[in-house]
Amino acid sequence: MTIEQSTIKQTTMAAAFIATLKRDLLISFKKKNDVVNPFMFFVIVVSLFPIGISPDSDRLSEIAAGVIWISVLLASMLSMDNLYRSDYEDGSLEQLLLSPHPLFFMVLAKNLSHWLVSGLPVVLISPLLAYMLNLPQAAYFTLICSLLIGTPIMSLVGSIAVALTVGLGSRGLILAVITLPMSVPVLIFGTLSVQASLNNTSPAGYLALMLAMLAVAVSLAPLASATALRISVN
Amino acid sequence: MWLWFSKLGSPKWFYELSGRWLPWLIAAMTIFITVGVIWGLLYLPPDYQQGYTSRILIVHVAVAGTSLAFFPLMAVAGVITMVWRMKLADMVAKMAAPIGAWFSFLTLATGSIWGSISWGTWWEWTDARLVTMLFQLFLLLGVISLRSALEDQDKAAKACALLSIVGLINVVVIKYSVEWWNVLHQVASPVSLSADSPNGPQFWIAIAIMIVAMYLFLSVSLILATRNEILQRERRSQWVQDLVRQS
Amino acid sequence: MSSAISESLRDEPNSQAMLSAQNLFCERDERVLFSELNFALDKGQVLQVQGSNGSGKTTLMRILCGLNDSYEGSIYWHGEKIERQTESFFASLLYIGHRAGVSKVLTPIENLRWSCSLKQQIDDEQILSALAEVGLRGFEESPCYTLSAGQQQRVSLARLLASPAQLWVLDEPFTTLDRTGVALLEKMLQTQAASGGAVLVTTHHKLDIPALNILSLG
Amino acid sequence: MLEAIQFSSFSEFIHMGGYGFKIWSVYGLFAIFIAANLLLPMRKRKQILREQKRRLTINDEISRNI
Repeated sequence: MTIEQSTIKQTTMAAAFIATLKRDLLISFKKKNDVVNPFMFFVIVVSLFPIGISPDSDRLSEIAAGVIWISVLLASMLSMDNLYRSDYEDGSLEQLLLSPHPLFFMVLAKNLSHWLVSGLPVVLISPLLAYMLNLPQAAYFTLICSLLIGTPIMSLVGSIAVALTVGLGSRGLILAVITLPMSVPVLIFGTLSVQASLNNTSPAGYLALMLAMLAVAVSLAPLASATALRISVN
Repeated sequence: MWLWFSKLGSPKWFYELSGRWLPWLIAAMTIFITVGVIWGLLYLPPDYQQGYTSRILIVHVAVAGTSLAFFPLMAVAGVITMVWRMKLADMVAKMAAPIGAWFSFLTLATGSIWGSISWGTWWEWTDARLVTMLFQLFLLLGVISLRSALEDQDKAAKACALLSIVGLINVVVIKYSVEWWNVLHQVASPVSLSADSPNGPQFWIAIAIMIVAMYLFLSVSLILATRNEILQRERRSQWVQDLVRQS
Repeated sequence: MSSAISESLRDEPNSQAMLSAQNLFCERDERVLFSELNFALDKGQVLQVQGSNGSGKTTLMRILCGLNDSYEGSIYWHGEKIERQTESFFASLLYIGHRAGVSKVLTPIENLRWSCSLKQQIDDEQILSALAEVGLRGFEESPCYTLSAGQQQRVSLARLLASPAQLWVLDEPFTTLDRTGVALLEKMLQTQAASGGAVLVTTHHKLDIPALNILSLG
Repeated sequence: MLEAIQFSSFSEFIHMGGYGFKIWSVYGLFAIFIAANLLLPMRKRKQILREQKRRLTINDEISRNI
């Protein structure tokens, strides 16, 4: 047996992408805590607001969209920490970096899997919480749409900060300090779109803007995450 | 070749060049600050609308305008660090972040003092500029805390370079989204910090002088800090040791 | 500072050699780890990197497989700089570091399915036979946290068998292995060399391999 | 030059149309800001030089004794 390049059947990029996605989903499925805890955190934080502010349904309906958006933000940041850390600790990240396929797509696969297990469930439960916060019916659809577009942006942007801090022994709150200011634009347009449908104007403009932001994030953020990972593993 | 040049040549070259320039820069800075402050305090006529508060504005606008330079500066230094691995660029970026935080903080402080007179409140969420400045301060603090968290100097240099580039994009996006956000929250918009209100040419000359003064001050403080950083990082090199012996 | 295997490399990259390094220089925390390091590694060779603790063995390994880029000098893969052909270089490289690259929550077979398919197409048969060869028959479906450190190391060794690669870069692969594991790995190194591959390995272990070259650091 | 000064008396200059305290505190902050960013690096420079000089003399002595 001789080892020549021609005898080795290389995987296609798509196959490597799918393998990484499958693996991450499998790990999330096996480590249920990492998935369930951020979700529970989200539900609990949202239910604390009425207690802290006021049970008055009119006031709640005013702040509902903002409360849900900020809680989503915090929950997504919390779940983010696991994105690369265990891979870094067990050495899988090195294997990922040594893949012959562009790291961009491998990072994208990991971000996608992270969003599927942490972003999507939050989006799906949000109508229930919106009901509990007395958000007017007219805004439900917009809220879900804006969350559907906004949560992947947060995953993609947060991934950069996680990648930068993955090698740190004591990350503490540094992740929050870096990520939270970055999510201001998403928060603004997310809440503005809900506000628009509450005012009976069309939220389409904001959602389109958010879609544009998502497009930019998908094309640039994995590049930054990949660079950050190479720096951190260096 | 390039690597060798940037690694060994640059800090020394910068140190010597900046040593020659520093007296002139300090002299120019002193003149501009003195002229600007005296002009502002003594000669600036009270604005018919804003009264004496234009004296605050000249400081505030100059500091604010200068603090906008920090993220572009750090991002450019970051690109140089990542592409050409020039150590000097990283030293400049490292020292720029805290100075930038100072600038942003002073912008916020003077802005809110101005606001307390003109708006009757110390903080106004409807002013896009102050809100943007607040988030710029947060982003700068993020860069600083990332720098202090990473122990490996090389890693810290690259990580902060990347974060500065991402941060620059973010500041720009935040600026536009906050402006948009304000336009749409049709709160009775207070007098903005811009040139809406009629001010005489005296005011604009004062602001121009102060802006030049602040950029000079930025360069002087950045050069001073960078020279310290060079002395520390290059302490093993022969020229720094000679310099220390002579001192 | 360090012994060079092939002094003739100094001027021109050896296009015959599979992997060669020229004038490598690396400094870490203001301490020079190595400078003017030259060596060449050819088909059928095993190169053992030796050196005391902290002499930069791990750093060298990470530099050579492209994980660390804070070095000066040039590294050539088949006579061409590695930066210019990372894809084909990574495709023909297998690296095992201090950390095995094995996720603890996954089973050995799930781990290998992923890590092998980053590089090449592979089916479960190949994975199963590789796992059997490293002595993990019966453990294929148990999560890796139930395995011992040595067994986890064997999972990552199975990767070497399941997906053939021209170059193996192994950083202290013997540390957690028991005696049969050591013998197994030595045999694997020999087979790799005999079949036209090459191995870079750091270890304090005395290797009993005919095609062995030694590079000493520090 | 003197005619152009906007104040007729010193107390009016301090008072600044009732906003004296706020305006002066802006200039005070400004002064502190400038002084801090110039003096702190200068002090640090002295500190660095002193420390490095001490280290160098220790090193020199060690090498002389050898």
